[in-house]
Amino acid sequence: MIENKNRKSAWIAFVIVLLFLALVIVLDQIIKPTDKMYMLLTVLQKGSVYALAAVSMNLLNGYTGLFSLGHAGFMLIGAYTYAIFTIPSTARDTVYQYYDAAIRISFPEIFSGALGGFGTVLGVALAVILAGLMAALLAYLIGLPVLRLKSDYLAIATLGFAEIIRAVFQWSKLGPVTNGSNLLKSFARTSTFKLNLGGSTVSLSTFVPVLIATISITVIVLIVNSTYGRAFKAIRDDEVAAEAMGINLAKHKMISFVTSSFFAGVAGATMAMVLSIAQANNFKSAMTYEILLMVVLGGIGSISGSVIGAMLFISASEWWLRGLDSGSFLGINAPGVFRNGFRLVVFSVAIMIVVLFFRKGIMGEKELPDLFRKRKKAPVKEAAE
Amino acid sequence: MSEERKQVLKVENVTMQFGGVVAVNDLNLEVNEGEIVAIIGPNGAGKTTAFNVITGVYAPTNGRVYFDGKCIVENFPHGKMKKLYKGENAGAYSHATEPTPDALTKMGMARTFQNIRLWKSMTVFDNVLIAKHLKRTSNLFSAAFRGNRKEEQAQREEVLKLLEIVGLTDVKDELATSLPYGKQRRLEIARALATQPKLLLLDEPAAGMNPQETQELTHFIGEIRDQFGVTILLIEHHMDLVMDISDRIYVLDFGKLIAQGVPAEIQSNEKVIDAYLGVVDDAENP
Amino acid sequence: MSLVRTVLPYIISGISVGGQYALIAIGYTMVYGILRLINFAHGDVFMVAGLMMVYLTASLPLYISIPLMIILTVLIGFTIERVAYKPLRTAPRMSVMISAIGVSYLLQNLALYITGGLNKNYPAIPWISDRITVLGMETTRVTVITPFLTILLVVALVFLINHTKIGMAMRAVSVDFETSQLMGIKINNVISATFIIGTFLAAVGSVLYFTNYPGVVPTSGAMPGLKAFVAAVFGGIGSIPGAVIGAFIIGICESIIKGLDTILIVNGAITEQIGLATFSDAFTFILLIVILVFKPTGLFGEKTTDKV
Amino acid sequence: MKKVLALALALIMVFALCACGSSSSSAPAASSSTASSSGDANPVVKIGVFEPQSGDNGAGGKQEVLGMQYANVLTPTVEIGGQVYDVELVYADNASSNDKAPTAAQTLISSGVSLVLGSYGSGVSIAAGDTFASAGVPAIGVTCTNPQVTSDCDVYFRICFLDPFQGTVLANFAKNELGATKAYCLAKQGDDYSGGLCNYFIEAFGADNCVYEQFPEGTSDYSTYITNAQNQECDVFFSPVSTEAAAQIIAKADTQALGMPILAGDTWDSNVILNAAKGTDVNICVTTFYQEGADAEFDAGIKEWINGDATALANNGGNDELAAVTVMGFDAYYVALEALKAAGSTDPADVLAVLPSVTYNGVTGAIAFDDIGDALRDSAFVKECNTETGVWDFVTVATVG
Repeated sequence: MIENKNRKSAWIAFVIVLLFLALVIVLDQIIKPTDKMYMLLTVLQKGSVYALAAVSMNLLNGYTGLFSLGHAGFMLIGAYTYAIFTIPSTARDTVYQYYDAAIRISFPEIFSGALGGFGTVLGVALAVILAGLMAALLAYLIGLPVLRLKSDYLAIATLGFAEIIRAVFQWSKLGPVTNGSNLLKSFARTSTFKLNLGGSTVSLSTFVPVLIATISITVIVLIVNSTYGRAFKAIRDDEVAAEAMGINLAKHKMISFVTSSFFAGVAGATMAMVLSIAQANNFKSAMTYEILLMVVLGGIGSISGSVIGAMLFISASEWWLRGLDSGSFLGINAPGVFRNGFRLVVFSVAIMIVVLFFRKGIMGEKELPDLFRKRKKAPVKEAAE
Repeated sequence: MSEERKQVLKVENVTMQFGGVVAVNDLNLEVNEGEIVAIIGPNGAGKTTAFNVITGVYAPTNGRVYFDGKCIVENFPHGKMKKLYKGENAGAYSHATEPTPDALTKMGMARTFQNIRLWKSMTVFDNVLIAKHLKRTSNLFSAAFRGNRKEEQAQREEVLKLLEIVGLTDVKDELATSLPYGKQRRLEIARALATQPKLLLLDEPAAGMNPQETQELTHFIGEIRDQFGVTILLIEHHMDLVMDISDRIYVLDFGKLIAQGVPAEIQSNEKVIDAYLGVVDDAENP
Repeated sequence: MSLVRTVLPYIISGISVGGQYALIAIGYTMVYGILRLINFAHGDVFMVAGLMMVYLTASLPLYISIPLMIILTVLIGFTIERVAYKPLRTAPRMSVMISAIGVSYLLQNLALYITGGLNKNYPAIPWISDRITVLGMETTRVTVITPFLTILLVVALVFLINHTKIGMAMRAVSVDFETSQLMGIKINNVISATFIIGTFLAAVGSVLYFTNYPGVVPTSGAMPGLKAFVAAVFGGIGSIPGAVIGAFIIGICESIIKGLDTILIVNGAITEQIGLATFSDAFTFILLIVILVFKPTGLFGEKTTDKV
Repeated sequence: MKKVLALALALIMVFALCACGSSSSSAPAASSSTASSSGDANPVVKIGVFEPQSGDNGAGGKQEVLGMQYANVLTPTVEIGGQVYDVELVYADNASSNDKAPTAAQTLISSGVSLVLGSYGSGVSIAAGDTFASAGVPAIGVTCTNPQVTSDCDVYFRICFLDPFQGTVLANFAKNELGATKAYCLAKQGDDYSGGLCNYFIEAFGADNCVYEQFPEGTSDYSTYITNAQNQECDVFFSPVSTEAAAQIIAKADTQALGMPILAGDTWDSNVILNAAKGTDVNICVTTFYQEGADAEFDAGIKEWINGDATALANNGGNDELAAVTVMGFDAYYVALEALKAAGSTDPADVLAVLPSVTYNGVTGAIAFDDIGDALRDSAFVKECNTETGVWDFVTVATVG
């Protein structure tokens, strides 16, 4: 009976997600870059990148209780892997203007040669998956020494690894691969994602990142609700008890770390395609902190919370609160106060209030569907015990 | 008790030393299949340390532990300990196999904790279900994409059955920590049983319970042995409980074994009365 | 050119920056010793100290603005503890660390707002920013003063901890938080005192650091802060001499790595630049990971065991 | 109660910090300002200003904006297709950061600009090129000198010279005028401006005679780089980095007695450098677009305007010494107006169509575009910093034969 109920709600969720994706496609067509409302699409694009990043961080920090601050490093690897393997051969020499490019493989080109438009899609998809795999591989190598460390030591060690990764990617001796510290561009990016359907072009620039995020988050939800997800939560709640109940700590921490990093890599790749550039310098620890604050805002241990947190964070900082930076906000005109940077001040004060007084964030440990479900537990019953 | 019963656990010459403190000194004990064996002793006698060595939390300074006929840990003093320890193998050689608690649980050894360690954010049902995790055959992918639907379903049913037996069915959707103390203890035992152990180790199961609750628990432990056919090793302060249900008792004092035997023998043992029973009140109300 | 002559400038500059890291690192190690909290905001308090100095000297003479800056910095440190950490004393450690990250984010954004995101030039403090010649090298006086001043302050601090009542209370709290509370030690006062000492040293450190490197931007504090924390871990968290030694080692190594290409070329080991300077920041973290993996308690740290 | 107390404390903290800051630089330019003084409702044409207002290049960006603002004050309207339009400058801060640039560009596009001016710093222009291109909004680079800005982007034009040209000019100057045989080149990691310029300098100077190093973002310690240059016995120190870093490099060069001239590109033509170098014994030479005094009338006008506007004065670093980028910003504004006039419409597509053929005779010389959208410029001014008076001395006009 419980199973049936779950299956029913899973179907409802599935339909809602499909409708949402359809809506995104429609919005993609009707809103043009020169429209004011295009900010909505920008927010959706960036928001889905950060939502995925936040959810993948939540898998590690919220569900497994491993406080890792290395997210930006894994996103960097994802972004670079994706970018390097999708730069078209014609653009490669312009991009690597100071180096002689060593990797000259472009997935979309290889597959589009044989399969046409579908091949491009396949190439991009493969590059995204490869991005995740590279991040996961590195996470495995990093995990071997650092996952033995306890809470804050783990945090600082992963933070350190992210910084080391950044330095390695900026090293001029690796220039032929990474283009040194210079930016990578001209690779397959959202603005080039278009479908030709009988003469009319269908823009997919928002749909693609949203789709990648949706699929990835769905997989994370499935993992969290599986027996592995429960094991992660057991480790978070009480490591000693978890170990005593036969859960191999090293193995499960590693699984969680590698999985989380895989999706961080995918998020990095998606970020590259949304921003249309990739540069190591942008993946600083500040990015990790921002993602962490999104997770906290949404509620540590809630997937839908992380999504809401990320979307809220991005729309507030990119869109709604822009006025705080530029003179007038909600009709109040005070250029002396509302000047560059005020938005971020308001924002960080708001976050501190959440951190201090609403420690559970927006969702706590609940998920969105829980809000529609009636609480079964009646107070009477508790009193009876 | 018949002699040819299979030996489940054997502790051989185990010493556990922390710096200069010898917490367990040359302990020998054995537990046979189907028995309920108790370790008693005043506070600080080294009971919990012995437990932790058996369950793989600590590697012993010296000695061997056999479980189910297999040697699970073996160690001889090395490094600094060579000088401190004056046992027969001192300085001879060192060799450590250090099984982790989770590996031992997979081999069939499950435990409860003195200070209850339930997973706080989870329901009663989930607490027990997670203990089934080690029995899974699925990997991350098959589990995520529900390739293990049958196994999962079977495990859920087993958990429901188990909850039925321990009498927690009506509270299965409550948060584990919202239960009253006695039920939390039961839940911990249920969780340990869910791993389908051969040997169940209970660390002071009656700690903090009133006489009536203790009475119920005594009953419960007996029931468990009969229903699950599990061997039980327990540490306890409550004399009533120990004397009622134990087949054999080991008495520790200052890390040393001072007596062993059936309850009647222990009750009349002079050494035990001197070292332990005389201060039983202090031990019970620390 | 002899090896010594080539390497010496880097070592001197490293000792100087090491001393500045040491003053920050003490704040980290003391707070961690007592609260088990990585105070991520500490580096940013250091930056704010620098920024306040910039604004205070704009309208006040130095002999007023330096003490005033130190007092205000200490006040900020104290306030941060009371507002952002005290309410979370019973919360999980992760929450407190998140709060620290939040404070760091807030301070950086406030600085961004106030400065408009522009670089602020640190005022030149007469005498210590004068140019002098040491061992045939041109440098500023602050470079030479820093290590001595650092050691002086550390000796004073160690004296304070070992010979005063508050120092004794600090040591007690760092050994066992709960028991000290039961013994009647006023935990909150001890923690406040820790923060006050930590931020005081960071404020002094900021004067030396920014006199040496006179550009203050909102992110100025982040890297020195992280490095100082690594220094504290390296030396064994909770140990003040450890933190100081760790800081000097990190400062010197970092400086040498920046010049390593040149040192190697001048001495004929390599013929062209290989860009090792890229790893000057990363090296600190490599050091951190090596120490965490092989000796998690640091050089002088005490071993702690988890109770089951 | 506790929460109220905590909140109050938080507020006090904020105020304490704000109070410290209130004496600071006044607000940067507001996000949008209509220069129209007349009350009648002319239709408005929007020109996007895509410049850094914060971050490493914030100071330079602000100076570049000054030129546009001054031009906007002088010529607040434009006649497009027979209709007089008020020109409104719409600002977006790209924060000198490549990852913030595309979003900043998008905000400009969404606010309906007809074309965009900027940016100071090449990286942000390269990063945002794609965003402009996909929206079909033309952009005119003012001082972004990296070749990639226009080479890959159909909608990007620029009115300044390019790094290959500037790098060669500087290398020739170092070799011929300064007699240098070994050069130390310092760039910022991941910065397309300094990295690109160093690259072309090295190409022209000869790679074997150059020591090339890059410092990471957030570097505060430049003394080691000075030591490196000294230890490797270089004759010239080439560091075309941001003015923020420049000020510190100059300070260190002074205290460590660098002993070789410092050479840099157009970004260093700024009063930030003059202030830093004044009273030191550091020898600094730069190449630039404009020599102060070339147009006396213009100089007097803009100085009067800067001195009369507190915000402008603060943005210019507190004095009225003109930066070349300000003058370039001024010219860029008029090029934009020419383009609008020629297009006869405010539609970005129409502006884009006519831009290649737009020409303008500006303060910095004649401006016309070649087929990839770059300015046809073949000369640069070389100036030397007079450390006693704190002004630039004209050295020569350099061209590449």
